[in-house]
Amino acid sequence: MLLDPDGRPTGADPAALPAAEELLTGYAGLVTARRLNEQAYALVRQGRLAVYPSSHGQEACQVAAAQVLAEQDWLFPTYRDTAAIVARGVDPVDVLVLLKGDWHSGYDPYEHRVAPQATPLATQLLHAVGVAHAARHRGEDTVVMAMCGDGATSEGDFHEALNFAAVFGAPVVFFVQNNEYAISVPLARQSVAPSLAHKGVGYGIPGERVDGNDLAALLRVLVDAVARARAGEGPQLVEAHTYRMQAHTNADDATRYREDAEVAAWVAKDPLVRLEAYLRAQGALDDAQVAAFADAAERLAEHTRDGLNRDVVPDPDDLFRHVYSRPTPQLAEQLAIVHDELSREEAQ
Amino acid sequence: MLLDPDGRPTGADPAALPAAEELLTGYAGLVTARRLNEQAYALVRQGRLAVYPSSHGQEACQVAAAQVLAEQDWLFPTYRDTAAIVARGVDPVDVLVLLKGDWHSGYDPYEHRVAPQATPLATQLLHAVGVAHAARHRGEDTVVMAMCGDGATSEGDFHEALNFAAVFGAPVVFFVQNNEYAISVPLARQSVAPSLAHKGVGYGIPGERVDGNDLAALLRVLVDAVARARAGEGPQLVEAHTYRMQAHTNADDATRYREDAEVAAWVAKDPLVRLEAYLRAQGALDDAQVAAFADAAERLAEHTRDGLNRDVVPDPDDLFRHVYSRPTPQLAEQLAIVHDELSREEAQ
Amino acid sequence: MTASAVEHEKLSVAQAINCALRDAMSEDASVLVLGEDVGPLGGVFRVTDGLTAEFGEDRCFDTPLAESGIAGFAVGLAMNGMRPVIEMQFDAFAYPAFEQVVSHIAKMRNRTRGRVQLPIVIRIPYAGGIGGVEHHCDSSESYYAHTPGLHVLAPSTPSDAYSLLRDAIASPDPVVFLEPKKLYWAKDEVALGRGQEPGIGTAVVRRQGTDATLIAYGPSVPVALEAAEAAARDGRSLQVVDLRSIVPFDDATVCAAVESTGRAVVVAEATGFASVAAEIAARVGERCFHSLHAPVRRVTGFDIPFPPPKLEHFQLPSVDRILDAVDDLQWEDA
Amino acid sequence: MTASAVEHEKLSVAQAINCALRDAMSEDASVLVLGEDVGPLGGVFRVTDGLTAEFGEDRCFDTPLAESGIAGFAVGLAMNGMRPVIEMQFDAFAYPAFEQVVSHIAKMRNRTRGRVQLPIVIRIPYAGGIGGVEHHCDSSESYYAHTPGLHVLAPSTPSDAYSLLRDAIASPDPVVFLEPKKLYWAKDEVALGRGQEPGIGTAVVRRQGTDATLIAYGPSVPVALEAAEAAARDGRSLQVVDLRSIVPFDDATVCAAVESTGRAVVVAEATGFASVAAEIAARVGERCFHSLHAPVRRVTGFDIPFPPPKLEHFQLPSVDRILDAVDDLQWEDA
Ligand SMILES: Cc1ncc(C[n+]2csc(CCOP(=O)(O)OP(=O)(O)O)c2C)c(N)n1
Ligand SMILES: Cc1ncc(C[n+]2csc(CCOP(=O)(O)OP(=O)(O)O)c2C)c(N)n1
Ligand SMILES: [Mg+2]
Ligand SMILES: [Mg+2]
Repeated sequence: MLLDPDGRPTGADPAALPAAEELLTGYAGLVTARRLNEQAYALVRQGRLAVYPSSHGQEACQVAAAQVLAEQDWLFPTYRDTAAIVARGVDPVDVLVLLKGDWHSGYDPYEHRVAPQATPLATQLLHAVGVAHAARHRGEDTVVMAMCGDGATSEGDFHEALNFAAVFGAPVVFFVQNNEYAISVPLARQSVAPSLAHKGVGYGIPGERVDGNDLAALLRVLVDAVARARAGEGPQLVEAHTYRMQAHTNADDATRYREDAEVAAWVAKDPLVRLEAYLRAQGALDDAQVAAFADAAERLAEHTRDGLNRDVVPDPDDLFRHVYSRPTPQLAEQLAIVHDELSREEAQ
Repeated sequence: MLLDPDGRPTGADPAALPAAEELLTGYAGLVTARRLNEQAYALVRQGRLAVYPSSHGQEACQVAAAQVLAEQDWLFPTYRDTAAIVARGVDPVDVLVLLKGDWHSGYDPYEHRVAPQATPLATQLLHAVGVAHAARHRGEDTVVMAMCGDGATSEGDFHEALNFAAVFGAPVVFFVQNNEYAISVPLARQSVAPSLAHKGVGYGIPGERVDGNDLAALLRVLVDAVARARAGEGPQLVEAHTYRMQAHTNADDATRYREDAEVAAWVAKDPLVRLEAYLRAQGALDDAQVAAFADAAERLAEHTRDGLNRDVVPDPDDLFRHVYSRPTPQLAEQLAIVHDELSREEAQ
Repeated sequence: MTASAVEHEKLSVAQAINCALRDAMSEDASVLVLGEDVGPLGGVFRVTDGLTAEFGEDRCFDTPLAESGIAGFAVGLAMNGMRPVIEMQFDAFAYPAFEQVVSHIAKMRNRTRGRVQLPIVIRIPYAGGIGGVEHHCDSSESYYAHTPGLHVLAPSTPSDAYSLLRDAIASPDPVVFLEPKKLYWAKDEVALGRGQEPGIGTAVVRRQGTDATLIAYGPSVPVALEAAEAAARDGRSLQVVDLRSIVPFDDATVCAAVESTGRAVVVAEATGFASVAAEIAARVGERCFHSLHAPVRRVTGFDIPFPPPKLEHFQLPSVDRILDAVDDLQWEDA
Repeated sequence: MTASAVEHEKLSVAQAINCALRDAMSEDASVLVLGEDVGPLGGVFRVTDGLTAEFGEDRCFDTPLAESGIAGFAVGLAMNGMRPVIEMQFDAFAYPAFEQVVSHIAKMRNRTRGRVQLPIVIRIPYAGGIGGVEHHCDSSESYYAHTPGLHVLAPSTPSDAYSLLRDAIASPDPVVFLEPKKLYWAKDEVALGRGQEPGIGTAVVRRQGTDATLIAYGPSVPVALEAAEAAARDGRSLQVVDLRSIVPFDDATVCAAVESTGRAVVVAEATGFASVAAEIAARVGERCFHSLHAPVRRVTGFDIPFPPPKLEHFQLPSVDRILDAVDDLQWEDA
């Protein structure tokens, strides 16, 4: 922790505190991320999104994950990491296509070097290692940020990904957002290790634990991890300890498995409040700037709202177009059945 | 290491040296195991076994794994652990049914509490955890010895098994025989961790490394691990560092991936020679006893030979008998096809 | 329980499954329920609601998040006297357990000549129709049905959900129990207690009819019934067979039905290629060849990944697609 | 390469595959070969023999022992410009990779609307006939063929092994390439260079015949040809179709063949229920209904786990079983 919950420097390692400029960028990101989470939740209530797994409370992790990357780097996010993807530069309207239900993924992964959001847990970590290895194979200077949750660390693919990365020395930063829950299952059911960062030991990967609600600490730890990976020191593991303030998704009922008091205790650790207090105390942030950031976030929310309120007419041809590079004869036949069906309907 | 390669006590921890009686039992086991490995290899050459993965050089691990178990305990072996299963009391003729090809498994797992030998790597470790958990659920005093190789530690199931065991506090001893190779792939390609024992850390499981060619050290470490598991201290991880003296199986050609010199260096560390030297030096073993043990081993080899030289007439009905507790109508029909086929053949 | 003592209750499929679990757990202390979120939460579909409270943490509990782990752990539990009922949270999230299911659960009895039996039930909420995003709507029955050693069941009514699950838990053999997600909330009368419905391996004729036979299972049964209803309005009499049990397959009932009408359409949500629907079409073609007036038609999911929510209606067999297939059964020959 | 420049060599299937890998690696630096023991050892069947020596550790290399890892790693390699050819050491050892194959490799192009393509070849030594112990002899093609987004190929000759593998590596789409283990040592002339044999999606008639059509692929093709030879001695003329490509399926060739004879037997080693053989029987039944003089018969593996070595001959489709099925094709009606 570099900043305490009230935004006061802990004094632990003053030199480690990122520059105000960096933190200001981060602050803008937090404001955007928070607003986006709220907007998406509202869109679910309005029936414009099928479901939304919010990162409310985890925004510092989301922003830091993107902020520490260079252009040539890759981000591998999960379903919960909408805010990180947006922080990387992807249009939220495109990101939310998945949850709106128009298509499985809405952005071009190559444009901002962001993989499609992964739902099958921990599977994407292996993809991240492959992307990193291919880059190194060609002598490119690419680092891959591979994200997952605390629950996902229990999957076999987590193990295989860390081990492949270690054995091949791949430049991957495994970034675990430990938000204490996997849907309803608390961390104690996932692991009885001293920490999730300890999971690096068995692969020969350095592991570090960081306060996931302290953007300053996150930036410091992740910048260093990315730098080590880039310098050829192999994969890095970072566990950010944070908390999922809302239910798993809007479809979940968190009161079934946790006390309100537990949630309340984390309100006091809010990443946004903490950073704002610090920046204001430093004189790096004033009311006018706060208003400007809020305004920018509001405009993005509006853009998101507008985009998601636009209805896309579903085209069944899309279903057959991308299964293979060229449709098989079977798919061509099946598409004809759909067309036939539609024309029979019209004829009625 | 408690005994050096020449069988002299290293003096590291004299109190840890097992009693001569225990070591004598172990020695008898080693002689049997070595003879059995030789016999099985000969049976492959004679075409009586399809294949044999020998534990030559790893006999101390094999014997120790069985010797430290109580009657109510379970052993979960792999394809390489024939000698351990025999040390547990199973008739080698029954064990080798798998490799002879008469059936997939030839012994009753409940008789000696030995699971069928697992071929899909690391999968059996999860079964071991389940067996241990069920025992504890009923308040039984059972410990499960779950064996695997160095290569198998890379599989996702290894990870999931250790984690399940840790989270549920299951009384399992995970016993990894690190024989430096997974077929042709050297350990350095499996792991760059400081040791395989370090893999316990990420699960909150104590890990220990032991010289896998030193029966005294193995017994000490495994007895303690079993005791801790039995006492409710949860799962334990033991890595035994040993060496696969022969090719992966008779079908393998080890000269393609390792130097003879490397193998030769391990001859000097032979577990049998080492223990014999120590016991003789202690006056716990004399020529007569050595001859008696060799004789017993020879009789078992003869029994094995005789058993495997007996041809079993394959009965196609067996193929349909055990797929379900009652054959489905489909299987009954299909068996009738086989019978019809056979009678058409006979009629010709 | 005698027939007179049978309780009838109006339950949803989800509630019926919950009841079956509760009743099995009450009757047999070796029945354990485990999986992801099945404990205090009661499962993401609330199917295991209240079981932890009633039977304790030892009998119904959450595991670490690892499906191969859950399946492999269940193998050990079953080897050592338990009857585990495991939940795979959604169809596609059972794939990490595939090796454990195919190489161990399905084969253990056979490889040990019946010495080790594995009374494991693998519950899988499956198939589409609920607007789920990718990986939440797969119809994965063909993978399991193709794997010898597994029983594969797919109920279509609350009563079957209850009864078949009781049978599954009581079976000494492993059972893949497919729960059609879109029917979780469908309510109907359920006769509680064992043996109130036909057992594993038995198909039933859900609707009598004389012109053609619709063969369906799980989520497709209500659609087939709806299609039959619509056809009746047009003067065509369609029979509907509900398989209930995919493995073992009830050839007798299916063949008798098809032979009685001479025409058949197989309806299933899964992609068609090398599927259970293919099997049914092939079997009916082999066994009822001389009774058939027209080729057996299949109305299935297309051979594409399950579509996103806004497009799933194109993929799901619809009443219209079924009726069009029926129309194509060469009636001019009749 | 022009036809005149084509080299013809007598090669085994294993050698032909080795040549295909070597030629593809020479022509395209983005082709990587990886898996368990594919490096210095050259694979347990020596299929990758010499590749590490020739192309270096960077191009052909051993991975840690983890199949999901290999498949998932390959996804990343392919996303980032490589063309990975991965080896699953044996059929049943590909199951740990099932989730990666089904939920990612098969779906990536579709979910990203074609933006991310995955030119991955999954090589799987498969099927029985070599006296292998459990888990070494599965015919797993149906699992893959049922999964949209994958191409599934099964060559039966050295020349097809070479040519189809070259096509598979060149394909922008993922391909499951099934190598019949028992044919690894079968030798024949191979025309090297691309495009010397029909491409992906094309079946070929391996033997002309007029009385009935045998439809087979992979390891069953030589058995079908042997059966045709034996039938010829008895005066019956059997046509043999070799699918080569299971997905995409060559309906045109198969239907033309069956229509020309009016009778069909499908031969495949895999267990029959919900299998590729079921698909073929269903398709032929649907499409050639009015040409068929008898029901389509299937000669497949029984619905049992693959037997131990001493009993595998009961499971494998034999010449006798094929001829008996042919005998049963209701010739009295003809
Ligand atoms: C392989 C797999 N199994 C199960 C699921 C269902 N599921 C979705 S999210 C989730 C919990 C994940 O928890 P965690 O990794 O901590 O991430 P968080 O949701 O807390 O961000 C589960 C079980 C899944 N998506 N994939
Ligand atoms: C899941 C799986 N993948 C691949 C194989 C093929 N295989 C059999 S043994 C072996 C090497 C195992 O090495 P290790 O775990 O070190 O055990 P050892 O053979 O050295 O005793 C491999 C790759 C297998 N049996 N199971
Ligand atoms: Mg979490
Ligand atoms: Mg080894």
